[in-house]
Amino acid sequence: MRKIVRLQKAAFDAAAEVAPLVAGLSDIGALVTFTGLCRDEAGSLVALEIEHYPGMAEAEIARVVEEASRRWPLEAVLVIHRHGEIRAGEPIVLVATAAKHRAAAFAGAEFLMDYLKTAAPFWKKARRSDGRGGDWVAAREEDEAAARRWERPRARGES
Amino acid sequence: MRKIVRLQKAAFDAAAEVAPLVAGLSDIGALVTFTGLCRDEAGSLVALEIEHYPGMAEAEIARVVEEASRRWPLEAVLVIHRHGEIRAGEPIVLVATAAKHRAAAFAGAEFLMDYLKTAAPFWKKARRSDGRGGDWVAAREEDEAAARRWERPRARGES
Amino acid sequence: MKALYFAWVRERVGLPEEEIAPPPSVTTVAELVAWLRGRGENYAVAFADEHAVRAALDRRHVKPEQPIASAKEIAFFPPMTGG
Amino acid sequence: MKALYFAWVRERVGLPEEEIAPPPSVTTVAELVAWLRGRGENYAVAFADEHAVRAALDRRHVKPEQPIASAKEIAFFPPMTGG
Repeated sequence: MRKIVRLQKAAFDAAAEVAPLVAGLSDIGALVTFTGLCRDEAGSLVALEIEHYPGMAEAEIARVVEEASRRWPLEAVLVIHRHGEIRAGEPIVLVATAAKHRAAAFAGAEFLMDYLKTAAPFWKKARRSDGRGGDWVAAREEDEAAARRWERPRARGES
Repeated sequence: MRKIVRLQKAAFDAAAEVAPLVAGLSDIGALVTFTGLCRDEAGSLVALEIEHYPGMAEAEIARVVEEASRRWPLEAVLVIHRHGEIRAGEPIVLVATAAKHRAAAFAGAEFLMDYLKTAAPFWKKARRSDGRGGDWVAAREEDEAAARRWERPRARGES
Repeated sequence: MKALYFAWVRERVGLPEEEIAPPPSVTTVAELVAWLRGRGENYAVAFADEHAVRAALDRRHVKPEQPIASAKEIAFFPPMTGG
Repeated sequence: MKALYFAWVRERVGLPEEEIAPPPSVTTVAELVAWLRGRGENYAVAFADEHAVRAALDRRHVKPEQPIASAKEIAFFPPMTGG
């Protein structure tokens, strides 16, 4: 399986990142990409400051990618996660999965996102447009629930 | 909801198509794209010839996009489907969905693909590398099953 | 009314489309298929397997029991394989 | 061993990291948290809610009952909000 994993401060161009992931692979029928973006929350949010745990962040992402490739027949996986300051409208995370059939590509991408949300050591602090000091973004119970659904013995599209 | 739907013979560049879909939308947290590609089936397939029912294809896609936007809070939807000759490795279909949160974007994209596969009037004929006359690609029971799962009263991420 | 044929239905019938004028006794899609089958060997082969051919009336998917009523266009085709 | 603090745990403790030397009686993550709480008001505030703080031992997520054993690095942080 082809694999690209990167943490970085810099913004990224999703298309430019995905192209080399699948270049030359001619037996792929499905390519799913997920881009997570910094919402401006109806104009109230200026930027996010993303803190991470260097070393552990890379290790957790590698572990989750490994687990995804065990569960589904993926031909290529990409994860790029930014840290540092991210302004409203900018991309935060990019996940891409390629497989022969779409069920595996979709399931792999959702699985990766659900685990990145709940297991990868990143924390977001919001900078508000009203000048208020930053508040730490609270974890969402929906994200925990989304991650828990993969604990069932077998999921759709799983081989 | 922003909406782009197109049928065409020409190849497309996924990135160039998706950029205007979300340009200027700053309260989107999730962008999912699905690209369906023509697999070379381990070198045995040269190209697909895709036949469609002009008029009905557009109408069915519009109906499915409408249904997706009723089920999930989508901010933008794109569907591009090619017809005519498509060589191995080339893209056939592009679906993109944007939403505030990822559950809606993922579910919307999967729903659109499952219905395009089973309800949009397109038919694929394979051209093989061994020179054999084209065979019509058979419908997959997995695709029918994938479409049926949306018949349940409510699905994950549905609002 | 206009009849359209796609994919291998088109190949077996030997025509992409034609004008047809079924008798008034033909009121449903299934009856129209039975009537077409009697029009020649090519139709008999194309519609041999009732479950293999789908139909659309005025560009909407329909079941065999659907009344034709005043539809202007009927299309016959195999299960779809788009996407 | 080295202790790391992230996000609001770091802000409340007032340090990103430090060397700590808990007594031998501290054998689990939960016991280490209790011991840290006794080190000062800043720690008491940071670890006030037991359920709000997660821990990693040598960069792997662990539960409070996990033995510390010979771990070289322990990290404390709120529930993650990446992705």
